[in-house]
Amino acid sequence: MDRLWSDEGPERGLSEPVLAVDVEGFEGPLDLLLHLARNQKVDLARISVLALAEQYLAFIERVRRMRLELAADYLVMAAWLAYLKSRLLIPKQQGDEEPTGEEMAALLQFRLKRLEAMRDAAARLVNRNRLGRDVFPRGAPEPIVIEKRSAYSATLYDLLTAYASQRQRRAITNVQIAKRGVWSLKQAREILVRMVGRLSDWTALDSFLLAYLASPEERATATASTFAATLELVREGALEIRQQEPFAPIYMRLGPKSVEEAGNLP
Amino acid sequence: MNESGSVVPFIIEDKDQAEAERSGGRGIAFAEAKRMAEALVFASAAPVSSKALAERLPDGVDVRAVMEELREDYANRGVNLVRVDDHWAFRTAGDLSFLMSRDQVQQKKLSRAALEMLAVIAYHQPVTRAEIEEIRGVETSKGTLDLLLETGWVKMRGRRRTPGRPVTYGTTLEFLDHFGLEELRDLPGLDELKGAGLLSPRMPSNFSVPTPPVDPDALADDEDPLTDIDLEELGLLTPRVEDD
Amino acid sequence: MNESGSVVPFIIEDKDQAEAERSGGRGIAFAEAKRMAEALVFASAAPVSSKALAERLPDGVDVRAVMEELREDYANRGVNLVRVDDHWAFRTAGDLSFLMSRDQVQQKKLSRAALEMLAVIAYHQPVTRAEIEEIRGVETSKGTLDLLLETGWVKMRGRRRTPGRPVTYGTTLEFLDHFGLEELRDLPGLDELKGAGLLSPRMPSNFSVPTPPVDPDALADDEDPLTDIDLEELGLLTPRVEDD
Repeated sequence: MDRLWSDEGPERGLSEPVLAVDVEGFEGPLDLLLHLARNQKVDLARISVLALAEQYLAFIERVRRMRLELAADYLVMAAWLAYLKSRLLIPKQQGDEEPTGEEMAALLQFRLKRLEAMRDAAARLVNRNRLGRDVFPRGAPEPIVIEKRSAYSATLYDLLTAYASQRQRRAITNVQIAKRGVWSLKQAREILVRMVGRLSDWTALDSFLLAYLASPEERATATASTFAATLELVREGALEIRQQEPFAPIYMRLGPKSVEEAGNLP
Repeated sequence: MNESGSVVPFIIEDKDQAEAERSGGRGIAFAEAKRMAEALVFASAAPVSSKALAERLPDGVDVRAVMEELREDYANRGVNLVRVDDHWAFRTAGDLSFLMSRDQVQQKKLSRAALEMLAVIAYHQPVTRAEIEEIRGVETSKGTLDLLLETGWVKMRGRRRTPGRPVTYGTTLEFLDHFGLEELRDLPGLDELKGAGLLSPRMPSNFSVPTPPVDPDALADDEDPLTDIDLEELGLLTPRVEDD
Repeated sequence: MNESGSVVPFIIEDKDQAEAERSGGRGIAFAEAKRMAEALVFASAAPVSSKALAERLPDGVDVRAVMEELREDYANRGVNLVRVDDHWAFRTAGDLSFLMSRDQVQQKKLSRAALEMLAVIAYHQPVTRAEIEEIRGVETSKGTLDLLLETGWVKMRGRRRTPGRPVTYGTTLEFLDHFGLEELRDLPGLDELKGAGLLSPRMPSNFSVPTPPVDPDALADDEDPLTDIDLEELGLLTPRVEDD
C-alpha cells in the first residue's frame, strides 16, 4: 500500500488541516488513532473523542474516494467509530442495554493510553544501559562447569523451529493464496475484538460494519453472507443476537464461548 | 609483591586477618567463600545462579550475604557485580559505556513493532498472542514474534489454563541481563502503570465516568464530556515527550 | 551506599575522595583511569597491551602505575590481574583453580537432524522409527537415534502391537525439564506455531499437528510394555546367560 493520504490538491480549503498520512507507516488503526490524537496537541485524557472519530472517518472516506484498498482492520475500526459517534450523539433510550457513548469513548481512551504507555515503556527500555552496547560481560570467560547438567543443549525455540520447518518442507506445497472476498462477519468480529476489546453488551454494529466493509454494490451480498455468519456464530455459542421487530437493527453481544474457541469446533 | 604497602596502610596486607576483619568478623571461612564466589562469577560471561554458587561454596555459607558484600566491594569500581533475578554477574560499569562502545559489533536493531511487542510482553506477562494483539490493536505481523523468540529475550512460558489453552509468552533471564534489570519489578515505570490500571486487560472501573448525562442535548456538543475526568488525579497524566 | 564504612575504614566510602587517597594522592583522574583500565581489561577477549590501554585512557596517565595499583588491589582477591609480556588480563586466583572444573563436560549442540527427530518424537509420540522416517521423509541414521537416547530426553516406551512389533519412542521427564515444559500438552499446537511465525500461515488444509498425550507414560491402546526380553533383544540389556 502506498501513500494513502497525500492531500496536496489545489482545491483544498485553507481551513482544512494538512494531513499527509502514509498508512504503511502505521501499526494498525489504533496507532493511526494515537497519531491523530497527538495531533490534537493535548493529553490523551483531554482529547475530544468525537472529534477524533470524525477525523478518522474523514480519513477513511478520502481513502475510499480515492478507490484505494484499505486493510480490513482500518475499516472495522471505522465502523466502530461510526457507531461510537452515533452513541455519543443520540440520547440514551429507556431500557437500552447498549453501552453508552461515554463508556465506549472511555474504553477507546483507555486503549489509546495503554498503547501509548507501552510505547513509552519500549523507549525507556531501549535507552537503558544495554549489555553488549553500554555494558559488557567478561570478554574472556574462563570455563566453569556449574550449571551445565546435560552434555547437550537446545532451547525450546530450537526444537519448535526444527519441527515447524521440517513439517513445512514435507507438506506438499500446492499452496494457494487465499482469496479475500467479502469479509465475513466472523472475521470482522475477530478484528473487532482485537481492536476494541470485548463486546460485553448488546451492540448494534452490523449496519456500521456493512457500511464500511463492503462497497455499495456488494452490500446486498455482504448482508446475506454476514447474516449467515452471524447465525453460524450463534449456533457455536460465540454470539447472541436479538432483534426487536422486523427490519429493526440487529443487536448482538458475545456469547458464552470465545470466538477462538468456537472457531476450533470440529 | 606490594612494595608500597607501608605507604598505603589500608591495602590488605595479611589476607586472612584483614579479610576476616573486612567481613565484619564473620571469619576466615566467610572471606574465603567471598574469594571463591568472586572467582566463579568473574570467570563466567553468563550470570551464575545463587543455587549453583551454593553448591560450589563450602556448606553453611550464607550465599546472599557473601554476594551482597561483594556487590558493595565492587560498587565503585570499573566492573560491578550485578544481580539478575537471583543470578549474579560482573558487568562493566554503566558510566563507562563511552569508553567501551567504540569498536563493538553492531547490535541487531529491532523494528518499532518488535520493540513495542517486547514491551507489551515484558509488562503484561504472562500474555497470550491474542492479548498482545488486543493491546496493540493490530495483528501480529509474520516473523515479529518469531524474531523476538530468536533474540532469546522472549520465551513461551506455558499455556493459559483457559479454553483453547493459548500459549503464554514472557521474558527470559537474558532479557533482564540485557536491559540491566535485577528483576521484573525493576521495569521502568512499572508501579505507575500498574497504579494507573494500564497493565490490566480490562478497563479499570475508575476509568469511565459513571455519571449519565443529565441533559441529552449536552452530548450534541463537540466537546466530549469525558475530557472532564481528572485523570491527573489517577496518575495518568504523566508528561510525555513528543518523540515523532 | 556502604553503611558499615565507618567500622571498616578501608572500604571505599566516597569514590572520588577515597580513591584519590587510595591512589596515594594521585587524584581523581588517576582513580578514574583505574576504573577505566579495569573495565577495558575485563571486557576484552584477549589480554590488553599497555599500549592499547594508553590509547584509551586519558592523556598523561601513567599506565604502568595504574596497572600496578590495580594488580595490588586484586592481589588477594579471587581474581588476579596478571601481566603477560606487557599485556594485562584477569585470571582466576591460582589457589582457586580447583573450582574451575577440570574435566569439563563439553557442551554439544544437537545437530539439525537430531533436533528434528527429537521434535517429531515429542509431538508424535508414541512413534516408531518407521513413522519418524515417514514424517521426516528421510532415512534415519542409527547414530542419530542413539544420540537422542544418550541425551536422556528420549526413551523407548514400548512396542507397537503390529507386525514386527516395532519399538515405540517417546520423551522423558528430563525432556520436559530441559525445555521448561510443565507437561507435553504445553507444546504449542498448529495455531500457536502459526501465530508465533514458526509455521507459514498458509499450510494445506489437511495439515495438522498432533496433540501429544496428557500422560506421557501411559501406554497407548496398541502398545505393549517393554520387557526384559525386549531389552535384551535390542541390545540394551546384557543377556543373562553370557556373562563372560
